[in-house]
Amino acid sequence: MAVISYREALNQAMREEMERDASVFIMGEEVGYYNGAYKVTQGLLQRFSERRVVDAPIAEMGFAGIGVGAAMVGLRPIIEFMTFNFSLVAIDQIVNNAAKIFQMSGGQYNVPIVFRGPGGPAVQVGSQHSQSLESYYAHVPGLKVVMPSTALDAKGLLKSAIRDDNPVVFIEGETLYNTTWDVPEAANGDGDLIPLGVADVKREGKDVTLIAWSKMVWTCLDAAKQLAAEGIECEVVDPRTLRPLDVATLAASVQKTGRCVVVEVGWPVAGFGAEVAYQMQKHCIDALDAPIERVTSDDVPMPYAKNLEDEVQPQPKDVVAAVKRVLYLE
Amino acid sequence: MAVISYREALNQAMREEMERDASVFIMGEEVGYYNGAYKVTQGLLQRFSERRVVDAPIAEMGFAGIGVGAAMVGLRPIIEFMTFNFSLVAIDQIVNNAAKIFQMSGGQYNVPIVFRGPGGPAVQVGSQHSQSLESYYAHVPGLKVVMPSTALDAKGLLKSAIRDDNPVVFIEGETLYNTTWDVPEAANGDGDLIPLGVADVKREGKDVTLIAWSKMVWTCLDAAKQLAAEGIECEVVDPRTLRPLDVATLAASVQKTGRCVVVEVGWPVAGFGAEVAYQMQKHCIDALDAPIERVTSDDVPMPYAKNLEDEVQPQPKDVVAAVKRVLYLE
Amino acid sequence: MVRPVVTASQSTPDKRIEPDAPELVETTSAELGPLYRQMLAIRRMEEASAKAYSQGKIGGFLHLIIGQEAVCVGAIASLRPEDYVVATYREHGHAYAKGVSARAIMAELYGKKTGCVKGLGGSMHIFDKSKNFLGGYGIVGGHVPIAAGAAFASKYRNDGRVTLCFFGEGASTIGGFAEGLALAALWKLPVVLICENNQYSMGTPLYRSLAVEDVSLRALAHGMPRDRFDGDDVVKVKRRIAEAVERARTTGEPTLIEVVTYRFRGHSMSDPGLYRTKDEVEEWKRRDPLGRCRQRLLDVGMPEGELTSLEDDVRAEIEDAVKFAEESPAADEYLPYVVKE
Amino acid sequence: MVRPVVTASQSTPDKRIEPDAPELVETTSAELGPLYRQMLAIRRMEEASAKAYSQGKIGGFLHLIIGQEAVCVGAIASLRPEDYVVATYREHGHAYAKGVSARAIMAELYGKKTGCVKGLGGSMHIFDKSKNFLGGYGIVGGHVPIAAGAAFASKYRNDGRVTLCFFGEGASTIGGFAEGLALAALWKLPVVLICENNQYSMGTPLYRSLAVEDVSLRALAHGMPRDRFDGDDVVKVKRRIAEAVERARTTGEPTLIEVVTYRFRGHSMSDPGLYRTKDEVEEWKRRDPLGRCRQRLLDVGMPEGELTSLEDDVRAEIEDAVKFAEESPAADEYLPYVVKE
Ligand SMILES: Cc1ncc(C[n+]2csc(CCOP(=O)(O)OP(=O)(O)O)c2C)c(N)n1
Ligand SMILES: Cc1ncc(C[n+]2csc(CCOP(=O)(O)OP(=O)(O)O)c2C)c(N)n1
Ligand SMILES: [Mg+2]
Ligand SMILES: [Mg+2]
Repeated sequence: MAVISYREALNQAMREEMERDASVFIMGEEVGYYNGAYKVTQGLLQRFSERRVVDAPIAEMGFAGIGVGAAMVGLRPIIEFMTFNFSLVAIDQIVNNAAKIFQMSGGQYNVPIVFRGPGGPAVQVGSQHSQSLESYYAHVPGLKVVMPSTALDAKGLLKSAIRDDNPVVFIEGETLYNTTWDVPEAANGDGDLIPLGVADVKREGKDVTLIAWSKMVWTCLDAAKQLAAEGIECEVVDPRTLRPLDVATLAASVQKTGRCVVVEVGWPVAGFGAEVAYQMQKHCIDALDAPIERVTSDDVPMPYAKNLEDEVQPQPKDVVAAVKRVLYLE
Repeated sequence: MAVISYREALNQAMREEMERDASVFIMGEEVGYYNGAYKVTQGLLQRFSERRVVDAPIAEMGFAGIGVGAAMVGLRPIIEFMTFNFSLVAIDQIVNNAAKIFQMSGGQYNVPIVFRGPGGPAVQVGSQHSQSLESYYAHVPGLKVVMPSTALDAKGLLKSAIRDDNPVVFIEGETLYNTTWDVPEAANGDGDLIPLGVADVKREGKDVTLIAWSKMVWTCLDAAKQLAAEGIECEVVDPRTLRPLDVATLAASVQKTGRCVVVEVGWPVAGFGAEVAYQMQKHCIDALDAPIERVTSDDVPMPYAKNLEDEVQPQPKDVVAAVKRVLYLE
Repeated sequence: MVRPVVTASQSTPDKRIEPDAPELVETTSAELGPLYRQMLAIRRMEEASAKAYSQGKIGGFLHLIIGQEAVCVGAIASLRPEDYVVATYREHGHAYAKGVSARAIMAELYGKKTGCVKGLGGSMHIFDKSKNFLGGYGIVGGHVPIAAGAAFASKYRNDGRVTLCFFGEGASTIGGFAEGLALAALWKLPVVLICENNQYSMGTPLYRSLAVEDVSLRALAHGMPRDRFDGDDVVKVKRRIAEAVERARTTGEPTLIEVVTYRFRGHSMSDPGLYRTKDEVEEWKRRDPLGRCRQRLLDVGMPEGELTSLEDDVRAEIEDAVKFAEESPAADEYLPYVVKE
Repeated sequence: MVRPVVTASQSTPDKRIEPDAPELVETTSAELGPLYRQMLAIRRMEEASAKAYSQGKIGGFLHLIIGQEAVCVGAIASLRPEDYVVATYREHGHAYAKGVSARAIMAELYGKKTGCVKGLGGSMHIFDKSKNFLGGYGIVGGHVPIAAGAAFASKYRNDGRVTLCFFGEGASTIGGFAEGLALAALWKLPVVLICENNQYSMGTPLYRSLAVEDVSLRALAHGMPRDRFDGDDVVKVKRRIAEAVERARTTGEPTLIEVVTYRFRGHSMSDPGLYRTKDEVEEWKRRDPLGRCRQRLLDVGMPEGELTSLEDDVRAEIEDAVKFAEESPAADEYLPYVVKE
């Protein structure tokens, strides 16, 4: 067992896939000489040279599109957005090109590309730099969307994403890079692969199911610990991949516990949590002992001041309160 | 009573607001000399001159941003996207600027702007030109989102949108322009205003509530007619404004009927219908006699061939089937 | 309302290729014959699709390239089969010139299973991997970075391929074009960006959409070679673009080329084109690249009989394509093409 | 790794203003004194915020403008109060120069209720409507169209106002800039686009992000006047930008101006700036616009004593601003600023 950080896990995943497959390259702002704005690509330029680790000017639409074109003719680009906030200037390339070319070409051209980078709220960077856009990507047929919460998942899922023959939007938790997790020494280079589309039970419990991804998994684990002290056992289920969503694993847990709280750090209206809640009500209506609750950030652009920023985002206490509501404990 | 088309209704709304307020102007591709790609701005250039009806080059990000800047200093721009498919290259201006400037400026600068144009599937134009992006805009705090289904609503809501002090995303049904509806002669220029955020019951019924907006209202009315022949009375409720959503009116109907089908032409995953379904389960759980059903387009990019295109989109028969499912009739 | 367009450009000490002398470019019937054949086939194919459209057999948007055939044919004639082409929604001609069969194109327009993309893409999205035709795209400017990406891959692999990217002058104001241009220049990607300046962006004449009528000037700010010429003469187009292709192939340097041309029809089938005077259209029709090419063929010695049989051959090919499209089965599946399993 | 940047630009027969003679621009202490005062206040304010940041009193990203003060101060000195300014995330200096108080800025950085945007925006989003400061923006290039929009409104109303828009050289590759530029040129909007070329975009030196080092060349392709000069001398900046402001005010014509400058600190407080050699930074520090300005003031006859009292005055102003920020109540509401009721 090795303990590695989420950042190292991502770095290893890219490094190992680049060793394995000469068609994999990385492109993005500051990924090379600067070693990445968040140091996720640390050391890759030295290892793989400028040819495969490409510092791009500020032109997200342009370099996202370059990735799509290169992928069509057989390369396997990893496009880093410095943060996913900046993916909005490139979203047309993702939604209208990357996601649709396989269909528009009648199955002739597939687009094996990974768009990755940090997403979700950061700390005190204001509303333009602090938002969760996963529901945008999860909405689009033709894409896969991955949001790992732990170092182990980050590594195994990023490797699978790079090997996937389709465009994958891989959103890293901007505040998770320093978190650590046990990662088993893999028997071989593929031993640590985690397939896309498979949820993971991060904590077992019998009383209520908490469904959360990325940073909110940690918030739920915190809340679960507090609740355990009161004798309430939460099951924390992490879909890991939002699209395709592993409805079966999620529903199995809800069927077992009869209660469900969906926790997300994004905005509430038409957030991905609405989809999860809908799927759970649809598949588990007979098992549900209470309406599904959602805990989300407030329906506001992110304020700058730290106190307000904390107030806006779901905290363990908000999860605890929601759990008590679905248990009719208050 | 006058019978006017949806297209005329929109045209009248803009004309009347431009007469009323010299700070209102229109900008977009082909809105002037060409009278609009869909002829919605017919005659406005002649009436108001090039100063107020501005033909823009193909630069959506640029002219959307120009609208935002002009709105900050007190003009009231109406930005036409030739279709909302092209809003994806401008979405950063809408999400990161228009929606957030009021907040980022601590309430100093509001942005009274309307982004309008046709959205939703058109006919046989392929996947890049045929998609429903309302859930993207409805997701964002700071925006209002309007999707009228009838000429009457189109006129009254567009006038309200133009007068609103906030950014409004106003998505017209691309296939509704020729539809007609009775429009009462207004007592005065404001008599036909319809406030944003108020749903409308398009058909009364006691057995099941159909919630739908834009073109799908018509699909539901068709289905309701067929079902009426079988003795099933559907209530068709049109939120008209997706954000803010009139949950009270929707929930009142569901509470009355005990059954709910949400019908949308967009993609299923994290579509706005998921949000509606969540709200209805939350507010009406005790009244619900069956799980909420959603009818959506298939989870695919829109194909070109007419037969496939029809197969992909919700048809009255799909609504009929869903209604029967929530009535446990099959 | 319409200002003359082909003017002497600003002369600048940049890498612009000097305008050629007014004389005709030398050619032979061996060179010109196949080019004429392609142009004629495209013209006939476009006419046949217009007819089918008005009969309701083709739906959606149909953008015809009639009048501009010399550009795609001349340009693509300078390529090797392994080179890539990326185009817009007005791409039937480009696809045909790159080797996509009239049958596959026509069946696609009809929305048939036998179409080159199985009826899923339609007029705006013709793709053919076997011909390295990377597709037609509907979002203005969005395909320029894709073309740069194919060129990036060629540079990455050092495979000597060149990518041609076509777009209209109306695309020159959008960010996708600007970013693709900037990146191609910075990284020296082997791509030739070809602006088909047909002087209208839908109903908007270029003097209302561009501050400067010379689109090729954009290259200046990026230290990129550029060229600009009129596109009536298919041989000239071929020669001039071949220079840029050669430069891309040997040095990796991209070029921005503007070819001034004119579309004879409306923007798409649903556009009556009321924004242009009849006189203007007629004047351009007198310079019809197809007519000029035919005359030239006779001038360089192709016997009248050979020409007629070539024309019969084209007619048969297009008739066959229409028949094939008509008789093909309807498109019938879409699910397998959402994600690749 | 770093190539020299201020080179003679390509000479082109366009509307470029010729480089000025090497002599100093004439000035008086009456003109220069207030400019120096502003520059100094900005320097001290930035230093104070750096200190507070390292004490954990300011969070998030903090981008300092130390080294570049002559640009914002000189440029904005050419404006009238009713003119608009639009800036990036590196905008404290621009805000101050436009009249926003150090108190309001510092309290905002502290996330306090008394900040100019009530603690909602922070360092990257300073706004002040009463000063016509249209804000600092965090998405590179996205604010350029906004500036064009304010200028559009001035043209619409014929109110004679001019808008200044600031951005870095790194922004010159993004679509938002390209589109804003194209529309400003086409519609002749009274905006002056000022590229603060500090030669780095985060850690990337410009020769790795731009194919051509002269950003002002972009204007060429749009027939737009342009200018390019180094920004060490605040009076020169003021004079040269005043020409463009005057042109915008009287003819409506926009101008693209590139001012070559240098930031002494990292990109933001979290950037150690390892991509530059110490020598390079030291060399630029010898040209510190603040030091030059102070020397110049003495040269043009400001008595040493007057200068010292001005400096004391600035120190007191910034100390007061810090105290004000420290003692202000925390930000406490956000809901009223989502939509305007
Ligand atoms: C981003 C975007 N905006 C608008 C449109 C609608 N549109 C399609 S073609 C066109 C005109 C394009 O003109 P030009 O680039 O000159 O090409 P041409 O059609 O003349 O070949 C417009 C505005 C679009 N497809 N994409
Ligand atoms: C669209 C976008 N992409 C990336 C970023 C991240 N980013 C912030 S500042 C910056 C560098 C900008 O350099 P430049 O324009 O030269 O301005 P400077 O910081 O030097 O003043 C980058 C890449 C961003 N804010 N927006
Ligand atoms: Mg054109
Ligand atoms: Mg810079």
